[in-house]
Amino acid sequence: MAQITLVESITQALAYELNADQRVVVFGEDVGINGGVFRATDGLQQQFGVDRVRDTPLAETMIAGIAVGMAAQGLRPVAEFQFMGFIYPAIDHVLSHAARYRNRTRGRLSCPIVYRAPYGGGIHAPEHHSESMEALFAHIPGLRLVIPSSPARAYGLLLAAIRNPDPVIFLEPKRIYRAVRQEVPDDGDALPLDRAFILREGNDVTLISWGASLKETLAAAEQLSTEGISAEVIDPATLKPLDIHTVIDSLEKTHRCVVVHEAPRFGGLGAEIVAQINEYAFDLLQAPVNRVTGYDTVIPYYRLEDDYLPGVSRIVSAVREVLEYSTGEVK
Amino acid sequence: MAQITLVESITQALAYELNADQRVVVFGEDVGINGGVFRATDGLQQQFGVDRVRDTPLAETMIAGIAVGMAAQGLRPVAEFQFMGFIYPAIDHVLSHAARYRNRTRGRLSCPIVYRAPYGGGIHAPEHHSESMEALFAHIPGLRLVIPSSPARAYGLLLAAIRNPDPVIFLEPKRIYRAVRQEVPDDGDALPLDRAFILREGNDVTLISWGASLKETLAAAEQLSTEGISAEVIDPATLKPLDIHTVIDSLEKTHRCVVVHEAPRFGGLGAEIVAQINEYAFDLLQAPVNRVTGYDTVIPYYRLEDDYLPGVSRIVSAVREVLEYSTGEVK
Amino acid sequence: MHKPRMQLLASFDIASLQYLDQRGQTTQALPDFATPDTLITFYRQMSLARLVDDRAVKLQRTGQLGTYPSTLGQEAIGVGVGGALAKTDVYCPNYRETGALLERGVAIEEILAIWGGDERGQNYRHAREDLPLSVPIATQMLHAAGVAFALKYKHENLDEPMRVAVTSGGDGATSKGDFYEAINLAGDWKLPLVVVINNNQWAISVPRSAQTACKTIAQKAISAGIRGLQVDGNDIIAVREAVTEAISEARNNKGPTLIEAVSYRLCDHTTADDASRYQSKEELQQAWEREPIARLKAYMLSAGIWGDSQEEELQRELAEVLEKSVNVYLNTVKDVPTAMFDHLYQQLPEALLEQYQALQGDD
Amino acid sequence: MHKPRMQLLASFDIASLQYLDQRGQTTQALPDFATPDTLITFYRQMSLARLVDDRAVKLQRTGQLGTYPSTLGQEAIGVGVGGALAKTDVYCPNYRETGALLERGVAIEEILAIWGGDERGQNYRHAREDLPLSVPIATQMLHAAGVAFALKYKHENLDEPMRVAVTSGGDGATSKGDFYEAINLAGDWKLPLVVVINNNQWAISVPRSAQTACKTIAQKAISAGIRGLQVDGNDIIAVREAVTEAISEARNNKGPTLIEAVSYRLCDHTTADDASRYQSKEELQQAWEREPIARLKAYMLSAGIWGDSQEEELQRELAEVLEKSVNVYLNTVKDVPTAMFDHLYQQLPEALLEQYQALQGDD
Ligand SMILES: Cc1ncc(C[n+]2csc(CCOP(=O)(O)OP(=O)(O)O)c2C)c(N)n1
Ligand SMILES: Cc1ncc(C[n+]2csc(CCOP(=O)(O)OP(=O)(O)O)c2C)c(N)n1
Ligand SMILES: [Mg+2]
Ligand SMILES: [Mg+2]
Repeated sequence: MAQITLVESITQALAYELNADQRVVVFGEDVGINGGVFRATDGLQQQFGVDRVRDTPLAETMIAGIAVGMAAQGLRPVAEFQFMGFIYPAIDHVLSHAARYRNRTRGRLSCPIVYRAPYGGGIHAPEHHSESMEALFAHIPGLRLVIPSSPARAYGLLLAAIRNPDPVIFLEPKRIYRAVRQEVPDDGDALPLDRAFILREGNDVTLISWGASLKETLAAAEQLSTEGISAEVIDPATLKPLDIHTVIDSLEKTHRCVVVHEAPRFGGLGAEIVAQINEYAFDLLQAPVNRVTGYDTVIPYYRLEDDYLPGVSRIVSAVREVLEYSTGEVK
Repeated sequence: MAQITLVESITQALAYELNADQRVVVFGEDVGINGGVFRATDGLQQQFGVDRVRDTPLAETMIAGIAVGMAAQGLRPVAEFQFMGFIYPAIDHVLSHAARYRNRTRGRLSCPIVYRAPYGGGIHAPEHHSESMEALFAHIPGLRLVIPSSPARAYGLLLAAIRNPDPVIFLEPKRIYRAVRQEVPDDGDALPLDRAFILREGNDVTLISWGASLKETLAAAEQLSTEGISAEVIDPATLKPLDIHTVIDSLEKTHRCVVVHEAPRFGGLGAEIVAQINEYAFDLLQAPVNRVTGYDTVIPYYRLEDDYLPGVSRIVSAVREVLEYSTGEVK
Repeated sequence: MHKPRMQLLASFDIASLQYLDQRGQTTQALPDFATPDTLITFYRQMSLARLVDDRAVKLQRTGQLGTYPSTLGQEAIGVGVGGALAKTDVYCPNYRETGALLERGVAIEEILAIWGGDERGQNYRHAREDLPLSVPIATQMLHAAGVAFALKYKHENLDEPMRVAVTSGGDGATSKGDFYEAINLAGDWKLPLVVVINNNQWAISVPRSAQTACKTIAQKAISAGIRGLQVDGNDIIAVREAVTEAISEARNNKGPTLIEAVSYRLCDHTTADDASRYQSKEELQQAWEREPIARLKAYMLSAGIWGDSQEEELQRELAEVLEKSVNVYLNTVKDVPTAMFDHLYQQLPEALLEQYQALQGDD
Repeated sequence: MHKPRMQLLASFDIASLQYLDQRGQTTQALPDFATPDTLITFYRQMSLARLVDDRAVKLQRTGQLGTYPSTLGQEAIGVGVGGALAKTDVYCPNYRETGALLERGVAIEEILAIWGGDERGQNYRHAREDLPLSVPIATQMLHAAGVAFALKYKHENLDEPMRVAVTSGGDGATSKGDFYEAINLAGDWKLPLVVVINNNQWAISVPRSAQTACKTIAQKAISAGIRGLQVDGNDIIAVREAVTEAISEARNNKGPTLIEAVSYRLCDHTTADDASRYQSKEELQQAWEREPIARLKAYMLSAGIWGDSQEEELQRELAEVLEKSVNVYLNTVKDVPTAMFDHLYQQLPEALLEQYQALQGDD
């Protein structure tokens, strides 16, 4: 079996589902003959025709809005936003309609939509092409938020997202679109949408991350292991609803935790994870949960972006900090 | 001196600053002759003319976008969104431009804008008129987020917001627009934009809330006091940047904390506050911080909204929980 | 200054349709569908809409209903549009829609439930594929474009008639990007879509003249390369004719049409509004002279197809119909609080179970 | 079927302007400003833009620059528009703007810095009030409307000439709500605004014909009740004339104009694109026949105001200018990391101090 990249596994999943389900329609800017600016839809228009894989005019509010109407009529729209930086005009329709249609009509109509967008920094792109604003969507009731971090998970989670009866924000970490290759059987098997993945087992500290930052998180775990520190690495992947139980289970072993994400810190998803750990595992903790995140600044133009993104050394230091922490006497 | 309501104090602050600074321009839907649907701009067009207090066509993206251009030209735009539920089409311009103009141009241009919107539930309004999505804005770098909870604070904070050289999201808790009256001297004195307010002093537990929920939070504190429980109540008010120090100082006394907000729980601002407490005051805590929030659902149509909003009894129970909590043995 | 020579590329006309003038006199021969029976049905339905509006406002005033947007004066648009669709077509409404919803078979108690703060109102027993009321201005037009795409997509043979989507919005809505993006896409993709603008001259307190420098709203169609026309929105015959024709074009794969129906909001914006703050009394009075129900009645009287006894009989019947529904509405008990979770997702995610139970415990 | 009689409400014409045809022959008498000196300056500036583009693409190919959007083939629009503004007017650009920025006095090294991943490029030494490049499509048009409002607001006497705002965008941008909302407001508020659309026939891989069913983009002006016209965007004389005239109208409080400048993108969308995936070779070849620089040169040669020696001299001079700037660009050291905080707010909020110091420590 050929080994494929993450972006190719997206294409594979789209092709599988376009083939399996006539209701699936893929659309967005340049998804047609051009195959998307990252080639995520490469060849799909040629294979499935312009009715099913369709270029839209340049209008993101429109892309989000028509998906609602299409879904209400029983289609399974898969809408691409070219970059997460251009998804913001879509928020109104996602939040006010896609996420609410089922509830508003008490189940009469629903929105089984997948909104896809490449996200994250680190590819030396122009401004607005490096955003990690997943937390905005995570806060919106009625949505699911999914971020894969490997070709196999991308395939299985995208299939699950398309088949899911409710709207899913599916963010693709473009920095690792082509970072690794894996064998990904095209068997149509979906992954569950509410289970975290344990990417590496360990006993001393729990590292939680998602998307491209897992690359540095796993590298940090590797580096720590050479010092005899055993880190467990968890990829929640389905960030909303969040499977906190897998995290808590891990804390039963490790009692210490670091959350890593590239989005700005303030109000990022790391905060919610820390809050839930506080709620469910307060007594388990032997040190405050540490957050290694993007700074609370705009992600800089590319010459400074490596200074912004959480790197291995920041993660390693954060782990050292939680390991060296010893609870004070104050309590 | 006459006693005025919160919404009247908004009008008073707008009038003060329109008078003091020719650069101030107020605009939005129905802010003119109608004085805004809540009368926050009542009489201002009559007093200052249509050039300075101006009805716009019905387009929120436009309202947000023109403010950027106006500010870049040295004006001090104060833009009103009629309800927070209609602010979403504005997010793109707020996030991609207003919050970034200064940084993008390395200080050459800037966006001293105030984006005002009434927010929150509990007034038996139609759908989309009861939203508390402040967390979306709190996550955006480059913004300030301010939510007043009394006539005097509304006056002082709005003046500060208008005079602030950077963009401010100013959310007005409409449920308490007319809940109380206060003497608010029209002296043009602004309040600082990065200081939390201690609304009630106490020793046993720290309650943190903002906006209309402070009404129930203070009522809960009052009720608890009859049982001999002394609650400190903090209104961060300037939610971004957040003054966590006032919270930590309080925890030095109380060691226990409950955060109350009406927004959905997952990814709400409560999470960030818990995360920062975890980071800065881990050793101070004698119980996990409790969150009393809106549910992770769409705020219901009005017949069920009281079931959704955090009420006094939910707050009181949460306080009891943290007071009764005793740290386990696991650590 | 010397004027440069330019080459003409394209010309566009915008025209307007009317059959009945404001005194109820015909300005041209009526279309075939305007039989006495049809006109009487129009009259009945507009009268019912007016009664429902009137009652809803009273319910609000007495604390039995939330904020309500009356359609007073715009009944010819609601009934004219709503009744033009085939049952199987899909209506994608704005929020000021009482007449249209009645035509679509939505029950009066359902309409009241929506404005009475109960989502169950949107779970129509009939018109199950119609979209719910849309409060965020103009957003429904994009949903309608999506519906129109789906109807075309699911349709096998484009040479045969299609189901169509019809959407509506106010004059204010035509300032919002969603409107333009929707009509542009509809033109581009030749979607079976009809967009009707209820130009009632006001967007809350902002007059039509302050929304746009355009002479007509119909001309905005030109920006999408689609057909655009104006109708007298107080003349239900004109409204029905124009919408029917536009639907027929859409049905036959001839693409979308924008229709501006010119009327007047004879009421406050909603029960939460006080139009006297911004509206001149004379303008309002003049607008009353043009209102659609009296106009049709004048014609029906002059044509000898209506009289006092019929009027009395009708009012009695409608009052009964209304009363029944109002009773159903008033006697509907509040939903259980956990309903706010029951339809959020198709299945309650595990992660929400705790909140669900907490809410249950709260009851 | 019997056609109903309709009343004509309004008529609109859309026309197009050209002075030089694609062989460089005049199609009508040139306007007064088109003196030999001016034409030579046009030629110089367009040639410089082309050189900068060419060099920028090479820098990108060799890893010395990030993604870059060339203006190849569209130099008449950049130079024609950018040079039409008075110094004190405000330009609110799109991102494909090399020619226009040069006209505005932005340094080549500043342009390179922007695409080289350095915000300092947007801190122009000249044109300090011009807006920065705008990447999110069409958003700048709303900013421009805001600028135009401010210029009008700050202007004391509307009977005297005003400063104006000029904004630009692509054909793709005209599908986005921001564009329509901006022109509608500009018409409504009679703002001193000129909107220029660089219709280069493509939005990345999506051809102009797939953006809208409109015959012309100029006709979208009709939806805002403002003037709209098309110009041959490969004819710099036509571009300059039309923009100058529109600016003059705006300056004299006669409101906004939409100008569609028809050209062709002779390059990939950006250096990250491969146009051969979607563009036919013939179409590209034909477009090369119409390109603006050769066209103007043909005219200048035939008019006897240009020759080989001048061409050689010019190329030498431009190469030198370019080289100097490229060196400045290449020798600029990266900013300090903490710069990402320094201009986020006017003053660093206390709450960010810790992060600031952490970043400093990281260096
Ligand atoms: C996006 C959005 N902005 C603001 C509002 C608040 N609002 C409700 S109705 C209305 C005016 C609408 O005017 P128009 O489109 O002419 O419709 P009409 O009410 O006259 O039928 C406004 C501003 C809203 N519902 N949605
Ligand atoms: C809102 C938004 N959506 C998508 C993009 C990605 N994108 C960059 S350029 C472009 C095409 C723009 O086409 P056009 O407006 O014709 O300008 P041109 O590039 O042809 O000059 C797209 C889709 C963007 N920058 N902004
Ligand atoms: Mg209206
Ligand atoms: Mg283009």
